[in-house]
Amino acid sequence: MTPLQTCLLVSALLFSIGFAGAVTRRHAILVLIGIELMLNAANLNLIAFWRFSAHPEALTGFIFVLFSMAMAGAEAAVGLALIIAIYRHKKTSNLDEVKELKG
Amino acid sequence: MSPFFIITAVVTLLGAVFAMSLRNLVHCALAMAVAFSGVAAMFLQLDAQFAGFAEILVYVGAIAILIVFAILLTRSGETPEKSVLTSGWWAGIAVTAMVFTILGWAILSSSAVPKDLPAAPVATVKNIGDALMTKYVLPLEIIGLVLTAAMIGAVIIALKEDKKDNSGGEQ
Amino acid sequence: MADKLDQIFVNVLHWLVSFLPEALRPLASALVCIAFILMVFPLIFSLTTIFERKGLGRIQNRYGPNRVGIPFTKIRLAGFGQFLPDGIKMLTKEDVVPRAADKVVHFLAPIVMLIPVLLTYSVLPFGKNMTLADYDAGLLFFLAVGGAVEVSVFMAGWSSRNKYSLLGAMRAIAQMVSYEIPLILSAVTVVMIVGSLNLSQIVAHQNQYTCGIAHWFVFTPWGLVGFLLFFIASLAESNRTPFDLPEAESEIIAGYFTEYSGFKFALFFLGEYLGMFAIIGLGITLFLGGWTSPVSFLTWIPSWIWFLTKMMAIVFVFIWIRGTLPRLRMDQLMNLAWKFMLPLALINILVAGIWHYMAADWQRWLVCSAIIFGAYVILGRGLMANQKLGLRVYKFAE
Amino acid sequence: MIWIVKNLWLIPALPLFAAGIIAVNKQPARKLAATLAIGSMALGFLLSLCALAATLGHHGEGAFRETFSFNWIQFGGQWMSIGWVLDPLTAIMLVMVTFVGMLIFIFSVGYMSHDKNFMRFFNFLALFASGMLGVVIANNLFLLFVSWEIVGLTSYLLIGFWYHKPSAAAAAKKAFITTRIGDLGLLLGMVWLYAQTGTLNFYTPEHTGCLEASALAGMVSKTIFGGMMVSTAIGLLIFLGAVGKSGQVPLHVWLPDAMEGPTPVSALIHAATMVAAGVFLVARVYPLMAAGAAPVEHGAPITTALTVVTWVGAITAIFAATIAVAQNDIKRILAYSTVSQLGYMMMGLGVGGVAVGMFHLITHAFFKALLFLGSGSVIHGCHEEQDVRKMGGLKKYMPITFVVYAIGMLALAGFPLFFSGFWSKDEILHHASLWSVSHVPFYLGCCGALFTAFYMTRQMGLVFFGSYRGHEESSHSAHGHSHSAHSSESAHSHDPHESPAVMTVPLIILAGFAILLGVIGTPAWPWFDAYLNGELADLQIKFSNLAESAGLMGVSALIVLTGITVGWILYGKRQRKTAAEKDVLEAAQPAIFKLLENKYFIDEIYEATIIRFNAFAAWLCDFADKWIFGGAVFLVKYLTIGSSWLYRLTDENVVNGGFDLGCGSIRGSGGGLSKLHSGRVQTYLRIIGVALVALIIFLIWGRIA
Repeated sequence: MTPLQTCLLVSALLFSIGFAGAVTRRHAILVLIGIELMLNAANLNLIAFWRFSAHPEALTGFIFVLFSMAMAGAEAAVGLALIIAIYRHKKTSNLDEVKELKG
Repeated sequence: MSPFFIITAVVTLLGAVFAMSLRNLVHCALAMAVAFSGVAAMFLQLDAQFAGFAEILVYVGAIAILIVFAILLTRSGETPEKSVLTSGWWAGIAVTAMVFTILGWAILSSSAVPKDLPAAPVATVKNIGDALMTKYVLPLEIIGLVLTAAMIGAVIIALKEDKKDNSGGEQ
Repeated sequence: MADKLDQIFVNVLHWLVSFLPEALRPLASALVCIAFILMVFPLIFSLTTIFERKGLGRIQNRYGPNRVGIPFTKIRLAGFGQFLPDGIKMLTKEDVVPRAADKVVHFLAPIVMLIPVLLTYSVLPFGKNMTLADYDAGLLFFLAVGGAVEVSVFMAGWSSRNKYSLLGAMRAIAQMVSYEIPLILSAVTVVMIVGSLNLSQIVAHQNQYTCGIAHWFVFTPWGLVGFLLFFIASLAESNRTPFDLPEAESEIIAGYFTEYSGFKFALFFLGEYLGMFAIIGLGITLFLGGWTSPVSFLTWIPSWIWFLTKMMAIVFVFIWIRGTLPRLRMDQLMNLAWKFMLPLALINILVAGIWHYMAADWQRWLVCSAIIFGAYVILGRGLMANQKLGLRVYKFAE
Repeated sequence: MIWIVKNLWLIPALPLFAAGIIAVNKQPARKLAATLAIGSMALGFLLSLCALAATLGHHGEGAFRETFSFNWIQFGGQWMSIGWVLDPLTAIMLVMVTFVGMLIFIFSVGYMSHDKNFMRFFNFLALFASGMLGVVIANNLFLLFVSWEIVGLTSYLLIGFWYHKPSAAAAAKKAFITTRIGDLGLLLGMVWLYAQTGTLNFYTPEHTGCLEASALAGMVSKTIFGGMMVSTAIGLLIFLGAVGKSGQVPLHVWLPDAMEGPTPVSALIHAATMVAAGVFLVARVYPLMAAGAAPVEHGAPITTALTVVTWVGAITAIFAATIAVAQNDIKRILAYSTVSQLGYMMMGLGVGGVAVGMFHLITHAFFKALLFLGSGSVIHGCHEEQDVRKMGGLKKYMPITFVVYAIGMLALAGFPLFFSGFWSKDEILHHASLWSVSHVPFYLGCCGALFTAFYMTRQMGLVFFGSYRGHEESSHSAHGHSHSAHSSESAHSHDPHESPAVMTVPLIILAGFAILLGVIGTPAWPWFDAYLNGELADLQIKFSNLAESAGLMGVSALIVLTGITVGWILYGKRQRKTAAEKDVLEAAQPAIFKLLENKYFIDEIYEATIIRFNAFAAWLCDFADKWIFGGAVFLVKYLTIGSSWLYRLTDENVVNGGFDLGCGSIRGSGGGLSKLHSGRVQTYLRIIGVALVALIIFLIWGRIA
């Protein structure tokens, strides 16, 4: 296994763990945590590809990570605000009970 | 792969597993902080110093705290007695297994992976700043706008909206 | 000779390391440095506690500790021997853990507190060539790692299962998050001018002299404002009076470490003081020229002495403020951070930009000072607008 | 470059700023408005004196001329530049406009003191001054045109200043529309000139301006239909603008009506400056008018354009002078006199060149401003009475006004030797007599001079001599005629009164100039002529010149004296008894008097021809609009209604049925699909996971395949 593949495998594992949490856990905040883990896995991927690419001086993957972090910050802020708003409305943050948009 | 990398990878993955599996939400959040620190350490190993520090600043310093606050605000800091899993959790596990299998297979079977390790790239702060201010200045501005919009949106969403409570002395 | 004295620690380190094989040298020198930091700064901490008690005593018209000296002799050392019995007492006390507490988190909290604080010391330049880890993004490292302290505060507060602790923790986190923003923004001005996040370079940039006066950033309009903002924010970051709401022993009984005792409390105490020293060190590095001398004819004094002198001077100011100012209310605290310091810091960034791009003559002094002064007046009025300031009326005291 | 050239723009800019500040100020701020306006004019006057000094101090080849231009806006690939020029013509006009303007502003403070729209008045006046000075300094036909239109606008605003009077509103409209006809010609000329020369700058330092030799040569060499030179055609189009502005026949009709405005306006705009702008324009583009002429040894060159100018001027001069004889409104008499004198100026330009016309313009500006302000003083003193038949004997009540008015009258009539009007008019007649094309203009001019002397004497006799005839009228209409302005005075006294010092002092100053100005242009010492032509170096008093023109001067003096004598006999010695009495001439020759009183029925002829044609065309358009286009629209409307009815039938019965069927089935299937939409986030997340797996398989598979 090359170093890049190791990194990618770790990242895939991290992604899968985050995904598993996001789809199996009941609490909205945990889903959010899972999503953050998946984002981090993606960041790790990007950094690994940047590190092992032929032209790392272009900094593309690196800058991509910075932007993705900023997006993650925005996403977390809005997501948590939504969770708090939902909690205030329905007095729960259990996602099994939040299904207003049922068709 | 250096032993340091393996250690950090293991710490990261363990933190992630705990973050996703512990019953108490606060413990989950703290485990998540550990996982993020591990990711930051991996960034450092991959010569991405700036990204590593930014990771700590953003995830451990900000997002973890934010999540902790949200946990307390939604009064879910106590360990729940009931099940913590959704009704269809087994389907989720199955899908996760599929996802990991396919990802692992794709990574291992890929032929487009360079065999030799290139020299450590230089990502000094000056280079990053130059790139951000020249080539990537438009995305940077847009991200600034997005962050501002997100901040305002979050504040508005989280504001108390019922007007009946306004007369009370609640601060 | 002066140079020798200046570089004495560096030379000692080289001498020590030179006994080892080549491959181990970096690791060994790092270990020696870490050991050194772990020795020196706790010592300074313990002396500072006495210093603070004595200083507060003087301010409050008391003596403060003045008894303990060298045992079995008549030498009293003006009470500076007090720290040793204090430390022994603290470390040997019973470690009480509440039954309802979350034991693991409760145990981990002081450790998590101390680690990031100690990590921040790795990037501070204590003297010429005396930086443990000369990172390219040193300032970012400092701020990132410093931010992790909040996690430990939360851990301590939440795991104690005590409403005072939790309240104190929430207050502390809110305060730290709020004041971190003006802190970082005021540091950004320095980064803009120097063009680097490397703390050694920031110091080197200030190590020049015109007419015998050093180029410290505090001697410029934006630098002065940046330093004052940084100073206020660092008071808040280290939970010192008048921003000591999280600890407020009279309201919430020492806040998040209410339920800590003995060794763990000592660790918290140590962590808090070390955090204060670190952030003062950062302030010195950014605005007060780090280890440089203020005037060119004093450059013969070793750089590390300068650093420690400046640090202790500011610690003294901290103590002085603690003895002088009352505690703020929560709303005052937040208003100050968000409505005054944040806009002023943003305007200060603008001013630093103007400073950078204007020609170096008296006009830029005038323009920059005018903008800052105008902003200060307007923001100050805005802050004072809704507050009816006047003599306090004691309704029930009479 | 002299500093004044660079800063010449300040002269129009000062009144402009004054106007702006007055406009944005809070309303009752009379002192501020008056101070600003007068102050700006005084400053402008000082600057103008500097400019004059700069041109006077010039000793060199040809006339002093410095320009300052800069690029203003871009049209396609070309830059339109604007700028200003300082030469003797500009300088003398600047001094005249600012000085007369300043005096009239001061006069207005007294005259308008009771008007509640005092600030608006001064705002417009200052704006006017700015426009007029812009016209004067412009080195560019475009800038000149813009300023010209500002002047036209302010003229409109000021004529209609008392817009609540229907006659004033109508007069304003008339003035605006009539001058617009002339301006159209000016605009066409301007465009054509630009097309021909590629520039509108008059003069440039590189001698590439449109009035300079190279451009003129190009225009002379080209001809249009009938062998007419392009320069002539352009000159005539520009002259059309001058005709409109200067009230020349046949576009003179607006000027007498413009007397509906306040008297200072009449004095400033419609006597001294604006109407002279037409003359100034012709003087400015004189090189264009004179282009292509064979050199002559004496007087003006002879070209088609200048011939037209001469004829129009001569006809206007006699035409208006005869009308003035039969008018009864004091301001109307002066208005026709102005038209007539403008005709003289045009004639002077045509036969004698720039200096001759401009000399009369300057002298006329002073004495006509004097006369108008004097008439304003009279009107003010007689409680807003304008009919000369109801005045009389004012010599006794208003001694200062009488003296200065008499000076103005003598200057206008051209009383020999002592008054400026004599010298300037004599110079015109002198040149007209030497004109080689025809002698008719000379005779017309002489007749005009006779009439001028006559009607001015008539006016003097009616207004100042005899006894006051205003009582009989006011005794029975005192209530209807009471003015708020005079309500504070004793109610029983309706005697005329002398005006305050703020009004009489400007009159006295103007009177001084009306006498003295003649000195600079006598044949014995033709300083003005030389100054404008840039021959300042060798000036000495040459009595030989005087002797040369002595014969003509004698004839001219004789004509004037005849006119005055006849006038005195008919109106001075023998005073009318009542206001209602018939005029002497009317009694003698009722038909001719009627013709003259009604201004040769020009307005009526216009009414009958142009306006009726216009009305017919308007009616035709209205008809076409109503029936032809309207009919088409109605047709379309009914067609639309019919077809929409058809569509409705189809829609209701055919389409809707089909859609109802379709909707039912879609609703059924949608209900089935909505089962999938459980509202649970995590279900969706799972589906996304499956989709991710499918996507990766697809991608890799596709790659392998």
